Amino acid sequence: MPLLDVDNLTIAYHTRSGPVTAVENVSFRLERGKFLGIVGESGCGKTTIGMSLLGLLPENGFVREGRILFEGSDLLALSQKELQAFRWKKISMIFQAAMNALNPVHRVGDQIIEAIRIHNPEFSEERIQKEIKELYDLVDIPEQRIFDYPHQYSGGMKQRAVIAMALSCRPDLVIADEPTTALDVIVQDQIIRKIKDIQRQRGIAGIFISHDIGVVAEACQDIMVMYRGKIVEQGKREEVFVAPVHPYTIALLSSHLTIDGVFDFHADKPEVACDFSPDFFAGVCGYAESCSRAEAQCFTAPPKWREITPTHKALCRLCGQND
Amino acid sequence: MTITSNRHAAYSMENVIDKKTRRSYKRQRFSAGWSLFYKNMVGKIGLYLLILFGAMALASYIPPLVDPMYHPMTGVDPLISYASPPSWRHWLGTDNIGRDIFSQLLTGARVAFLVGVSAAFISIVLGTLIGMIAGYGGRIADSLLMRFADMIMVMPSLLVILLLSVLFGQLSIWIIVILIALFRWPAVARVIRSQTLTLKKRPFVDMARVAGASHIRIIFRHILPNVLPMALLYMTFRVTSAIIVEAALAFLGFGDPNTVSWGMMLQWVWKTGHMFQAPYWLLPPGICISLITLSFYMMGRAMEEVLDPRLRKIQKADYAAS
Amino acid sequence: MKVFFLFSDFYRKTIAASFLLALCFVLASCSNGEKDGAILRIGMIEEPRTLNIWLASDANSRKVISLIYQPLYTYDPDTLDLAPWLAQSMPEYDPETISYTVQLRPAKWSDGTEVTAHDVVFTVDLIKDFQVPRYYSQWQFVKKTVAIDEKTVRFYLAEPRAIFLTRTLVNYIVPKSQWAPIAEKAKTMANPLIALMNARVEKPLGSGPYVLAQWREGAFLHLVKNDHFFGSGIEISNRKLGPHADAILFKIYGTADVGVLALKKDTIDFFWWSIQPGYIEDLEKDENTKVYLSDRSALYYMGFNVRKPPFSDPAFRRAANTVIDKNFIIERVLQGYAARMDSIVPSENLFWYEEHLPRYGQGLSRDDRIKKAHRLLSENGYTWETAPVNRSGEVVTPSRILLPDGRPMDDFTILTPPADYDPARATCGVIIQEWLKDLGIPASARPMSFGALLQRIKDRHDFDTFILGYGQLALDPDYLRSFFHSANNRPGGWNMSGYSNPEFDRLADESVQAMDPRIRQELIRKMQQVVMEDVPYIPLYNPAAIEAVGEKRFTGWEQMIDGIGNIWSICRVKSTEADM
Amino acid sequence: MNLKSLLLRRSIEILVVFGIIMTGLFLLFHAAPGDPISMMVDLTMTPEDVERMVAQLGLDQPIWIQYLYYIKNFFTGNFGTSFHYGRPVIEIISERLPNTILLFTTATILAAMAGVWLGKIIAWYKGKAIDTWTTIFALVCNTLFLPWISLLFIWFFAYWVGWFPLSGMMTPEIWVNPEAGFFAKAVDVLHHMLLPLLTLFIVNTGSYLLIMRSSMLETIKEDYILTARAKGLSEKQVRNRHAAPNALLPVVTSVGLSLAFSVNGGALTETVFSWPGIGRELIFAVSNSDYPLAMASFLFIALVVLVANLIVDILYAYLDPRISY
Repeated sequence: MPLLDVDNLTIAYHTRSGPVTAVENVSFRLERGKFLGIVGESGCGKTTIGMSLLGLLPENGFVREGRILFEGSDLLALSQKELQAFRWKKISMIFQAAMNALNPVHRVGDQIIEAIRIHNPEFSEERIQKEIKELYDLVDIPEQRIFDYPHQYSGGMKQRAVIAMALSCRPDLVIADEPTTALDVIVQDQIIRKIKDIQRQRGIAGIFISHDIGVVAEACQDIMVMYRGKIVEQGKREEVFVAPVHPYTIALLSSHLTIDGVFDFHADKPEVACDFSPDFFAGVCGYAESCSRAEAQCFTAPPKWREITPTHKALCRLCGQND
Repeated sequence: MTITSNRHAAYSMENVIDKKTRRSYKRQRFSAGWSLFYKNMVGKIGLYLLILFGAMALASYIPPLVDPMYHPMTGVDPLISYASPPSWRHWLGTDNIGRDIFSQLLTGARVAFLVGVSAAFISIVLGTLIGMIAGYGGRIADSLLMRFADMIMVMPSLLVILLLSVLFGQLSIWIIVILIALFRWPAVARVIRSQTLTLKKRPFVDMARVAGASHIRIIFRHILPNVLPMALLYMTFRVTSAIIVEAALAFLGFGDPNTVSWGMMLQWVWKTGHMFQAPYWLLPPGICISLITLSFYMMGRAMEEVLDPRLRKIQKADYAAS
Repeated sequence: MKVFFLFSDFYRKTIAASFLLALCFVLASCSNGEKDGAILRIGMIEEPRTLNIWLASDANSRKVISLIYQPLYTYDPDTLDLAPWLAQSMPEYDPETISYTVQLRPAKWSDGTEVTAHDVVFTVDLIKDFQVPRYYSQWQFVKKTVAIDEKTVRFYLAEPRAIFLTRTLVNYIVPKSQWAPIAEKAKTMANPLIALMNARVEKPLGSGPYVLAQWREGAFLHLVKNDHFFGSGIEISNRKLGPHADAILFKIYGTADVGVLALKKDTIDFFWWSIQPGYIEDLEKDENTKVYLSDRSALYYMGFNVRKPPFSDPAFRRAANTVIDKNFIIERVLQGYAARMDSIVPSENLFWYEEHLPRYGQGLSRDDRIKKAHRLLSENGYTWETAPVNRSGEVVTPSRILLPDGRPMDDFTILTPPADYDPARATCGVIIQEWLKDLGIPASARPMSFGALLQRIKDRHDFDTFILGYGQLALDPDYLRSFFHSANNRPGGWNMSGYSNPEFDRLADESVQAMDPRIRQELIRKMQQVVMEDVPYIPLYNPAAIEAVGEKRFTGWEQMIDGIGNIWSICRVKSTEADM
Repeated sequence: MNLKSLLLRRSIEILVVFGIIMTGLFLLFHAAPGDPISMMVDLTMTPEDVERMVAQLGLDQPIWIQYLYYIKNFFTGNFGTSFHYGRPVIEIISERLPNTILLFTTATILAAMAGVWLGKIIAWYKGKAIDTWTTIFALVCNTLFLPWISLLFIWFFAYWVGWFPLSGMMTPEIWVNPEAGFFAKAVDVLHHMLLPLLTLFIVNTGSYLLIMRSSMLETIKEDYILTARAKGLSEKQVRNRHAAPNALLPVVTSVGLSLAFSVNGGALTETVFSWPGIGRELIFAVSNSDYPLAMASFLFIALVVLVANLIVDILYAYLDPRISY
């Protein structure tokens, strides 16, 4: 049984001009101890997915259809109370802007202790102290800074504190939503290494949400590329990065500089299969307007899933001209 | 997209977009704002109340034309020389010397509008100017003006005006209006200043400066139109406080004796000993003062929600994390 | 964690606690219901300014002081003649030495010491030494005061004065034992008078029915019965005196409304304040309260600054008098609880009042009054572009009046006390302004705080017209002389109008010396004719004193001129419970 | 910035502002029509008295020397003698000021606490009927014309229902009773205070509620609220521990700014309820042209507002660690 099984998830928002779909027919699975990366430009719905996993959609958002199974139980069926007990204990989150993720009027340590205490009411005071020291140790923040206020921390420290907070209840899954966006490159690198270390040490699973393909590439085994609420390509890291199929992925990759240089996915490009899955999507391809390779059919007929390998698929009806 | 940021965009592209589109855009923006305003229950109640008071103010010209005895100040019923309860002849009764309370009430609406709107207008003009100068002018002007504003803000305006009236004698209604305005601008200035500070950093201001526009031109042509909605919003709040201060002054007996304002009416009912005997005389002016301030306040709050993009985001709230 | 604290428990506890406290008070209030039947509770609108008799000039201070200090003579409630009070009998006059001899009653100060002739001498000398305002003018013609023996005092006058009996002898006598040290100390100060007037007298020593026990500033005064009061049990002017209540509580209410509510709620027995006519109906409906309407000796009038044109023109003033509808003011502004005045002397003061006076606009309709005033003005050279009365004899809205020299009249003000001080006078100002506008006279009413008003009118003579009043006009009309004698036309003098008429001056001077009441009556009546012909003051009305009492606990109020709040009432009201 | 230096800076600022207010009052006094002497002079004074007083007050000196006299008199507590009471002004002020502080601070604190508490809860129901109606109710409370509603309250609660005394601060019967102990007297004063307190409370709570509600609505959009929710905190915990303390900060600021306005209301309430406070004394002094008393009352009211502002600043610093740490 996979740790997380998202099936055909569709999320929409109420707006003044009617409901607007933000995430459409998204399905994926995540095994224990694995890291999944979701890549896409801002507004593509990747954060919405993260939020839906915690049951924290904004007040005007709602799940239209689909299921979210965590260890086999349906998250969407949980009551408010069950959901509260579930959050952080099972799935925790590292938020986008660590600057704002910490409450400015409370001491950082207190904010972390708060989470531990809620989910482990049986813990003694010493036990909690021990836990928090361990956590700070893990994220390399000196112990004497535990009970400082957030404004006394540097940006990187705040981010590490947020990570410590996310790990405080030993969750099975950590969602990291743009954990490094606001930081400078050096600190970014440190943070990502830290995350990788911790993953290795604690063996937790993770979902890594970023618009920065380089960051994702570094941390994750599986990659999902999203465009306008839909997954356009998903597969193993090597598959997606080495042999991208969807024109959007290609565009994304070719525009990105890694620390080692431009992604070099043309080098040893494997044969790409052209098997279309039978299920069709309603509506035409959202990328067609911007796609450099769009053909007439792209503007009239809906796109199709193409299975390149059992683990690698893309939502595009173009075939055989992906170079 | 929010209305405010659209607005900045619209003005920054001043020369790019032709006038026609701009006008239609403005109209669209207005109607969007209007529908939002109208959906707001608070705003709607406020608007209806305000229309009611506006109608009262306009109607105040009618009674003296019907019969001179309905003149709010000088007209008395030849047959009634005491406070009388409502009747067909006097819908809300008469005061102790036989004047018609209903026509006084209508005139009170006129005075309230006059006092409220003119005092608010003056304080808005002052506040906007000072706020823009402080925000645009830079550090010295800014800190001087804002310290000054803070100082005025801690002054209890009603008591200061009372003190002035003891020093200078009875104040006329216009002096009262001006004094109220002089004590009510700082809050406006603060808001306008902070708006100006953000506007100053926007590219269109830089563009205008590069293009050689003078400071005055930048302030009036580029900054003013953008802070105007906020100033208008604050005007509604200023109206309420002006009306309250005038009413309180009149109630305490320091109002202009030649004006029939609601505060004046309360003062009459109080000082002539009819307070607890003539509810038909005591209740209407008090209710009117409370309601007119309420209506302006409600309008202001509704406008605030229309204008403030951050508040607007929260629309339908089915809370409890759906 | 401090903020957590602020937000959780603390809140709930505070709110719960305040709620409990509130409940506690409500319960407490119920148990406070029991009342001591022997305390007379009197409501006052304002606190006394001071209990220093020399500083006290306001009505509230004088109310309290009148219960503590006592005069030699007071007015009989029925006849308003002098009645011996601290004095044993009427004074004996010796025309040769121009002296009066007064015999004192056996009376004691509240500390048990005897009231002696030396106290009287001390009082008079103190007033004369310090030239105490308000009192000095009444004693300055007393040349010498001598204590013949412990209980006999003789006053030597410099010249015969009519007011000695009617005004001078009703002044209070203060104890030498308490005031002599204060006076001695004051004399050493830079300004003895100010020192005297600002001296604090914590426990004034008096000879009246009550003495001060406690004054809680801003809240109440507590007076207890003076066991040494000379009047207890004796009969003066056919009235047996008490006092019967053990103590008096003066409660301060701030506004008349609340005072009246307190009366209706039976938290006070008497509201010592002339209330507005608006309350009468309601109080009469209540079976526990009773309203007393009493005549007053008062004068409310409009005055002109006759130093200035066009107010210097008698014709102008007569026209103004003509156009003012006094009946309207009385009927509407005062709800009928006032008497019309056509002279400076109230018509109730039968002995001195002159009946044959010009009546100006009395009995005329509005149009007729305007026509009459218009005629008066036209005859004296005033013109209009549009006259108030057109060719066909109809009354129309006039243009601004042109003075005899052809210039349009400047705007001018009618100064009145502010509405919170006296709504009737403030309203009169506005109404009169409108009537004057019917003649094209550009008046505007301007309320002004009382002190500033008096200062402008009395001290600086910087005014056009004003409306003022004397709430307690002495019964003796000597005030005519103060108001209109040209010698008093000086800054601070009582001739505020600046009226000057040699004939009047002559009559006034004669009247001072006239010891024969008949002759004096003749002179006073002539003075009224002269004044009312020139109308420097337009007398408007003499309001009634409207007072209310709660009948539940105390009865036996003594009604006399100026109402029931007088020493006789205080000495005679009886607790209803004591009767049972 | 640490708390100490902030306090020091604000104190200096307040001193400067107070100095400016004093100077302004002095100038006003001199700009008023009529010479200042005639304003200070009691009607009972003789010309010689006036001369002596002129010398004593230094009114015959050049204006800047007069100003120095004025400052000196202020700091030596010499405000002259009240025309009306014939007593030193400072005596009257020292009697009245504690009463005002008692009523005003109690009302402000209670109203702020209740308003904040209600606003906090109501914000959580944004958009629901309860929110709309509470908001409208708060708006109505907030805009009620204070003297008018006070009078209605007196009539209803004190007269008709009879729960409270009509006005004033003490029941004389209790205070003159030698058996009444301290507790009875304290209860009596509090009992008198209740109705004015209730009036001020109702009117002020509305505005605090509205400010808190808006502030909460702003705050719950912050990221740390999302964090708190994600941590598995219950809605109540999120609201009370995370949203409210932050939302409170702007409320504290606006309480400080609105103090002056509530002082107006306080003076009106004192007047209608005959509460022997300094605001009523000022209005009273103005009615009676008692210039020395009016000026001194005003200065003290201004001082109270300024000190209250300082306290608000301290409270703000205490609540916001960004300032105090």
